Amino acid sequence: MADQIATTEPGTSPDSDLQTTTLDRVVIRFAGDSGDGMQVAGARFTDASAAFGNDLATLPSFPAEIRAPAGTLPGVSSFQVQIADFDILTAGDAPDCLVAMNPAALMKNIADLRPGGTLIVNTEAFDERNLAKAGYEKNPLEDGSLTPFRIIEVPMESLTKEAVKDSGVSGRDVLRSKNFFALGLLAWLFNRPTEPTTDWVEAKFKNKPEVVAANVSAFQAGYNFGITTEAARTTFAVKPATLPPGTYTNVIGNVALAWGLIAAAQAADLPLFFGTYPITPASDVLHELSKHKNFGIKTFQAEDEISAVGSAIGAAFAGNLAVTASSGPGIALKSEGISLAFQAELPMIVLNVQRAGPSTGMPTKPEQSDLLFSMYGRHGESPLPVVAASSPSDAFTTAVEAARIALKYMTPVILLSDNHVANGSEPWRLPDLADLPDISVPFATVPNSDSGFLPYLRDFETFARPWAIPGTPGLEHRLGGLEKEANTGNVSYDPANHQLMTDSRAWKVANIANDIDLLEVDGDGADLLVLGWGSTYGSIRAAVRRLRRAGVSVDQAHLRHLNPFPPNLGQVVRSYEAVLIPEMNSGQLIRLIRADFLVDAVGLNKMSGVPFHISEIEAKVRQMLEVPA
Amino acid sequence: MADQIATTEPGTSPDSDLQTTTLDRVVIRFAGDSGDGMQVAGARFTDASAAFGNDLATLPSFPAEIRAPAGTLPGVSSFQVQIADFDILTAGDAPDCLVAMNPAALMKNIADLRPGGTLIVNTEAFDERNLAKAGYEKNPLEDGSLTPFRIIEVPMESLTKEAVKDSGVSGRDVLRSKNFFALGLLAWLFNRPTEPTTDWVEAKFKNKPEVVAANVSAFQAGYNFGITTEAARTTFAVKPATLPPGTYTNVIGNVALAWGLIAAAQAADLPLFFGTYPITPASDVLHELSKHKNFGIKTFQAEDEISAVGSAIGAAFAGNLAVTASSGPGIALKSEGISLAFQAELPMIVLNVQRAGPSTGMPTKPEQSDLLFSMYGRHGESPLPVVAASSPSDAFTTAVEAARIALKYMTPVILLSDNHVANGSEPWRLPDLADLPDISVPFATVPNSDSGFLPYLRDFETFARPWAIPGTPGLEHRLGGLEKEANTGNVSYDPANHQLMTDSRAWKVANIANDIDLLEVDGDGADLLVLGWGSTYGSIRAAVRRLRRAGVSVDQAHLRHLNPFPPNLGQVVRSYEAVLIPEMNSGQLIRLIRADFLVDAVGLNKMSGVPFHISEIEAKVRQMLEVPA
Amino acid sequence: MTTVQSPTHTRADFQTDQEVRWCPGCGDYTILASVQNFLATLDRPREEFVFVSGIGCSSRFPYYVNTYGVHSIHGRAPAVATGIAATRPDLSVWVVTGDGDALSIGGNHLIHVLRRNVNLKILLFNNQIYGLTKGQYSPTSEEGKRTKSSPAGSIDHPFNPVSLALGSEATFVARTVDMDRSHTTEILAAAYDHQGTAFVEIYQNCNVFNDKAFIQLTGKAERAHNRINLVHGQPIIFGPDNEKAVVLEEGEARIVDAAGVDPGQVLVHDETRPDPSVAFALSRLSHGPYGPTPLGIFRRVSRPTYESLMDAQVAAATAKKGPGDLATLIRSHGTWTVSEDSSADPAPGSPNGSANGNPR
Amino acid sequence: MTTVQSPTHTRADFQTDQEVRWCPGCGDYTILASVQNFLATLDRPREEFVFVSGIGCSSRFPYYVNTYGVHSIHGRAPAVATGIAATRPDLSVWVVTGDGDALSIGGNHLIHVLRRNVNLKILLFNNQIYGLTKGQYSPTSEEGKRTKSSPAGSIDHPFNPVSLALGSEATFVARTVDMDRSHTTEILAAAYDHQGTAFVEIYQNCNVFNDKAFIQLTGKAERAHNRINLVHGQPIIFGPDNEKAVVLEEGEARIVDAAGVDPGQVLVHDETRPDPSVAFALSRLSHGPYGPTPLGIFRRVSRPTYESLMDAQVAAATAKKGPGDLATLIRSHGTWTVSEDSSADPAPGSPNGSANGNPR
Ligand SMILES: Cc1ncc(C[n+]2csc(CCOP(=O)(O)OP(=O)(O)O)c2C)c(N)n1
Ligand SMILES: Cc1ncc(C[n+]2csc(CCOP(=O)(O)OP(=O)(O)O)c2C)c(N)n1
Ligand code: SF4
Ligand code: SF4
Ligand SMILES: [Mg+2]
Ligand SMILES: [Mg+2]
Repeated sequence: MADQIATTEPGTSPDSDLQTTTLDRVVIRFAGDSGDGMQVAGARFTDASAAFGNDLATLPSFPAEIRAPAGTLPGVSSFQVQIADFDILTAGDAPDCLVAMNPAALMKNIADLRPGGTLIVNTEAFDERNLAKAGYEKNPLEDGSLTPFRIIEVPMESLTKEAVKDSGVSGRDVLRSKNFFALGLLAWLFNRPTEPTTDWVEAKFKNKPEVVAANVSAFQAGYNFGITTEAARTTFAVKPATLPPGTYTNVIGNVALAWGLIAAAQAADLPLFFGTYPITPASDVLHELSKHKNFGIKTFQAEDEISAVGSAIGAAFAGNLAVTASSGPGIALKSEGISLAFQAELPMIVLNVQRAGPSTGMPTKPEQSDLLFSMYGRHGESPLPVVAASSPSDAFTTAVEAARIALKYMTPVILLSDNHVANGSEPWRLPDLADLPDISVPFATVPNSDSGFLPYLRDFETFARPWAIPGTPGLEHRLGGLEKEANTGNVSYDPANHQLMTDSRAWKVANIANDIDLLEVDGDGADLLVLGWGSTYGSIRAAVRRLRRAGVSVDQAHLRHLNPFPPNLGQVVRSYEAVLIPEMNSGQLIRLIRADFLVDAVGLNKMSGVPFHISEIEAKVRQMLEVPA
Repeated sequence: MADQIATTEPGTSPDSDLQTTTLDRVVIRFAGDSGDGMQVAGARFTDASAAFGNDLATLPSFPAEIRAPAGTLPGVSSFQVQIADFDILTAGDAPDCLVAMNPAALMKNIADLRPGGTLIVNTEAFDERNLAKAGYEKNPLEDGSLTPFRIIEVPMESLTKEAVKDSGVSGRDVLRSKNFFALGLLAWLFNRPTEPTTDWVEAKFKNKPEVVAANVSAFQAGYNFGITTEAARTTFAVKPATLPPGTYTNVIGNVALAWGLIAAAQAADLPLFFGTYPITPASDVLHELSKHKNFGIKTFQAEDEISAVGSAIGAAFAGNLAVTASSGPGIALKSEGISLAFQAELPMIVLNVQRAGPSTGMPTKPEQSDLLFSMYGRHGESPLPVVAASSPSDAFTTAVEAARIALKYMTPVILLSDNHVANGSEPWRLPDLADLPDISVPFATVPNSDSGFLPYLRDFETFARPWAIPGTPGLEHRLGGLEKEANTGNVSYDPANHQLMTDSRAWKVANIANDIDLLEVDGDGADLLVLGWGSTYGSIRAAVRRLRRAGVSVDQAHLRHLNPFPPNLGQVVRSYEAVLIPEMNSGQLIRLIRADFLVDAVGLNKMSGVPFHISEIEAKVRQMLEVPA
Repeated sequence: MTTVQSPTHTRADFQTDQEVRWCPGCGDYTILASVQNFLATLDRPREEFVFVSGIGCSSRFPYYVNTYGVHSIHGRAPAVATGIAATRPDLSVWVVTGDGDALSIGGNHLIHVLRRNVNLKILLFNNQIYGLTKGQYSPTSEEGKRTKSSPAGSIDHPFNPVSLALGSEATFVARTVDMDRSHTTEILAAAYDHQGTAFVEIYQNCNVFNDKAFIQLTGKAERAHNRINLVHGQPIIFGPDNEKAVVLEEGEARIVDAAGVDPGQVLVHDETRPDPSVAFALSRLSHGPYGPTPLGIFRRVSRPTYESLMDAQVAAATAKKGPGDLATLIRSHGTWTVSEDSSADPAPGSPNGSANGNPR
Repeated sequence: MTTVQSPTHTRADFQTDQEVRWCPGCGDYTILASVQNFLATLDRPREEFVFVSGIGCSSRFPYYVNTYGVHSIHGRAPAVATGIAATRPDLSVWVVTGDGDALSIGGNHLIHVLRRNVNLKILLFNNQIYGLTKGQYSPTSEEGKRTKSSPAGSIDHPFNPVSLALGSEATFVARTVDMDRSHTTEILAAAYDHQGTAFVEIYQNCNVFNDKAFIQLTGKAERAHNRINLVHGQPIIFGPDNEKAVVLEEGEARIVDAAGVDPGQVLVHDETRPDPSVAFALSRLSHGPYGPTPLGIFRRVSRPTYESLMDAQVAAATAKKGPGDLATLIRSHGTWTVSEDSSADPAPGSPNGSANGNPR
């Protein structure tokens, strides 16, 4: 694999010529039937590596929403993880090691395995039926098509059966432990600690001792299978990464986002209301929040997205930190409601976990194609602040920032994530919660003018209107979607007033630019800037690093705030000879940049539902700079 | 009024020194309570002038949706008409003559009356109560505040009562004829023919002879009041306009649009299905179409907009010319459905009669603020063709064009109108229906490949997929919102396929540029181009004319196609030193122009719910060219 | 607006400075007066009331009531009100809506709020027409009705709002009519007292686009013949001389001559039956205000409110796990520490670590 | 796909080349087989069928039926199907939907299509869970149900789909269960024969997220005790030895010991009653498949279909005014002619010229 560093020493054990190769990083992919527990295996391998101190990044890939029949290609589920002894940013391009639990998994993934990579197959799954289901004419284990790889063939099913026979589990449950057998084998092959996995099993299934027994024995059996059969002539080691000191956890994007909302509510000293309707890939935020009612969280599973956004508007009026979440199709349904929240100038977070569109599209695949929709997806002039999370852990921070803006400026804020951020995971250095900003805003408690309470009397600095909640004596007022008279908030059809209010609302949002961080550019004045937003961060960063290591000078900047832009963005983009904007869409940020700054930026666009490979960005930069690899 | 041409001759009648001033054009505004029948009065005056051969343009202004109590300011309804002896394009800026039926009407409109203009007031409405309701401290008829105007004071109510006493109408119905009294007086003052009005009354109320009698007598009484009292020392005449020869009708935008849809269905040889949910200002299209079921039209008043667009999708699949219509809030609700139609590649027209937003906004006021919403108001990458009507009669033509594109390219098309186009009227030279383009497309009847019917096998030229409707043997197929495999249309999650389909859909729409007229520029290579779209046409055109008459050279172009743009647009805008884009929004077309062509166009933006005044555009151009008035 | 709250109110306390903008003669004025007067009788501070509406003539209501209010978007008032009521049980939340707003575009939210039993008082002003948009037929317009959008007559079979509400698991369902202010007030009081969603259909005259639609129930001559008053615990009899009675036959409610049946057979109204079947049967006595039509409370039963159940879960979770601690939460998936010398020191296994684990 | 239509079909004719992608053991397979087999018994060409669905596991259905089909968007199938059925009465249009698709997000379209009586056959696969999104509670999930989104139990009181349909003026309402294919087929046949909207609730087992939800009606041991078969014209009795009977008491349907009542008292089922009250009462016998639950046709009455009324209006208008003539239409608001010498020659007055006239 491109510029991977390997050092090999003789094995330590006297009665074996086993060697251990130490790598700076390695990419492993677990692939099997959705029934084979590959997500669990991957997550366990990840946690073990995290506990061991590696840096890592993961990329799970689920089958489409519908569960496909066992053994078929659409049924294949996989989980890729990259572990390293330095801070990496993506789950890697091509795997060094592939675990294929059945022919379909092999068929679907083998093309990605790098030549010379290690392939672990569950031989017993390679029978007539499964081969047919996967579309194999001949058995690849026999037709020599796999010679470019180091194959480890394992009769995983009988070995697992054997291993768990005394555990107490029986029937079709027995084979459920297959994934732990595979995991054990990989723990041996990559010299992973075993405790994190066994501990997890014990904690997770504490009420099912037989399951604990089965999984642990399968895990051990896999580990021992490696030792006893010396399944491979070399095992691999990846040293702990030298990450900045701190306490780390391995966090998934949707979970980090849920936690960020909880943190924001605490930082705002407000109760959290989450009104939503389930949709892939946003549902897990609901699932996570509904587990934590002891934080005083109220989750409302509405009858549809229109009700969800409506309930959030009501909750905002009533004095909650109101959040509504969905993905493309559901956000479309919320459009009219968001427009009301904008007109009523109520604080609210609208979370859009983007998936591949249009229409139902490819619900389990990531895409960044809702940026312009976030900017302009409402009738009338209704500009909204838009922020985007760039990685799983960044979702925590971005959620707090979204809440800060919503509350301080009394406006709905669109918070963009995507399937890649939402389901990916990475080590997260836990923040010192004491550093959380105080984002609380005082409710209005007394009239703000001699003529009583003026619900649309704007704050001199922020242009925000006061937030007076029901139950407050003397501040009774009515909000609504009809145009409001400045200050009084009464219905008004006065032409000058409509102009004034339109301008005020626009100005309020534009002015937020003065209250956000300047865009930081990483670099030293190269000729080319790679500008990104959202989940492309990892790929872009890694590509830039790789280019620099290769002596190619290139600068990088990544946007968290899409509207308004950081105030220095124009000056930044104008200061480069060339600006490259990689996006997982057909070119959306680039249209904003061109319209705002008349800069002839270049796009690198991908609409395949698969995140950028580092190499794709690297190649584009090289092409633009005319420096061949 | 600015460059109005007047010639005065002595009156003809021996026993009177009455003079007649002939004007090239005059602007008249009828203003009264919503109960006073001002819309009818205005419409009658308009039709009489049309029949007389003047060119004209009208601008009705209704009170907000809610009917306000009689005599109050919000209750005021007005109708402005400009008549001329040449082809004018707007209802004019400031009226030369104002009819005020009550104090509220006076209060709300007097500021617009040009100094020296004629003011006709119904004195009997100026009592304590009404003055108070209108917010007058003193009676303006007595405090001299009206001296700048030529006032004609008329005790309209008693005169009307007197006039209709033998008609048979009684009670509060009597005063309903007030508006015809006023109309009669104006007919005299502006030397209008009386037959069109009396004919209309007779036709309209043929089953209510007493109403005919009342209205006709009131009308005559008003006319005679002018003669006998010589209410003004001069009357005014406006000669017939020298319009191109042909048969004309005075058409309202929403009606022309409905007729355009009927014409399109005939030109496509398809049944017309119109699925909608009432909303101002789009409802009148439903009202008009539902009157003409004998054209085989099926109108469906759905339970909401989501059902409306859904029904249109079903009707399109079933083989109809399917149309769904709404205004901003309703279009927002249709967004998810439109995205399905886009993904399913079904032909459909989505009519958006824009109103002032955001949210409920100002439903009875015009605005152009849904352009970017039309472009980007859907999740995922879902570009749609967008066309816009620029005047009431143009709505007919644009509707046919929208249908042509939808059917030929198998795509939903967004058809933009607005309150100004929809409720305004203008003389329309009736087209020769034989000239209607044949926009019919053949349904698929036989399989298009050896492997059977491929619903997504694209036409080589248009990239359109075939349209096979239920009932056709052997072409059974399934459409849906999940990503489709090229050709087969089966569900596909294949990365390369998603890229291909995304590109194909985008290319299909972009390619329409080669099938639309080039943008025509009116001018002779001036330094400045005024570029517009939609209902601003009249104001821009008039301003450009006025500037040219004043010796200022300026070019003009107006867009019907907003997506894709005419292929020569880039070259056109790049060829000017300055490009001015007036829009009734905060700058939407201009963002598209800047992003596409990196041209530093300048915007003139108005968000007051009132159309541009000619003078506003004129002033902006003068400022840009630095030629003071 | 800062007037100190007096223990008891007058109607004026619930009026705003906004000019009321309905057509002269509109039934909405009457209902507004009934509601304002009723609110004034409650010894409850103004700021504890919230009126939420959608879009329509009726939905202008909140602008005229000097409490907190939201004039939301078309059909969505129940959703907005749910967000308020669910998070603020201390408030009295009212929904004002129309037949188009509640039953056409808003139908889904209505049926769901009814089944959830959110503590809302829903006043549905049913004028059997779209008033605000100037006169199209609505889901309660009679078949064959000629309107702007149905010049040849409506072909839609209308809803019976009471039947629909009962089919949606409503716990409180009533019907009244604008002109009868004392009856309206009775119903408002009962709705206010009800714990849960109270659904009140109010027949309201639109004198501009659907005048006299309810004449059978409001006309001097007609009303005595057509008003079937439902009174809890009372036999259901009506008519100028109580000559008509309602009985249950074969599981259906039927109108008979009182004389023809022995008094014991006459159906005695019981709003509190757990089974809604009889209430439903009563709702089928009429399918609109065209003949004998029941007015009053069809059903009034108790079921826990949505917000009480929501609060109970929060309380239970807190009792069980203690108030949430963020620092603990973010460590709950297992942690490890990287110290200065950057050697990793593994933490104990991480329970609950498979947020994207295998669903089987 | 170009096979020539044989007068009668086999199931295979209605299968597509698409691999069926439900979880092994899912009840959807059984229903698919029942439907395909039923279609094959009809002597009707494939191309005259259209299957329209929303989103959900159940909504994948159209991909597996070799007819015309639309896999639309979540909850909107009734709307899409209305556009098809209303304009193409020659087709047989079916809607396949789930408890979330039809009753949660799609509730509004469902109740309106039922009242309009559009000629659609609606198959609601009720598995009391959101299957496709991996197991959240649905509007038919029982209170207290623990799911991903309700770890402490659902607090929503569920709908009774049959009650809701009856409250929505449905003309045909039935319930069956996936496992009983012959009963399912009977119901499908009746639905197919019905002119208008046929609403069929099909209890469907989701063995992954809500396994055994219907065991009371499908389990060998349980079903005899809990299946109440509604058969037109038959007394409603059930139980292993027909020891249970349904009677009407005080307007409510109640279960009693057959022995305890004389046979004449037992309710004889009549699907055709114009008044839906008894059908509604029967729907209240159970509030989910937890005990004795009626299966069969609750209501089957005739009312003109929406499309027949629509066509009638078109026909009437054409008969009255003759087929529309565009040239006449665009001249209908009055015209005038400008001739070469540009003198205007007025046309007779323009009737109908006040499209924006005064509404009073
Ligand atoms: C999304 C949306 N669709 C349509 C409308 C237009 N609209 C406003 S009110 C209304 C119906 C009003 O009827 P109803 O609810 O019965 O109230 P009423 O005016 O009769 O009191 C309609 C169709 C709108 N404002 N928003
Ligand atoms: C607008 C929109 N919101 C949400 C979703 C996500 N979603 C898809 S199916 C579904 C519910 C499925 O439940 P049900 O209708 O009962 O069908 P089942 O899978 O149980 O057969 C949801 C919430 C979506 N696809 N579109
Ligand atoms: S239109 Fe009807 S409902 Fe609306 S205000 Fe006027 S009378 Fe009342
Ligand atoms: S999730 Fe449930 S409903 Fe969906 S396919 Fe699997 S078993 Fe069937
Ligand atoms: Mg109404
Ligand atoms: Mg379900």
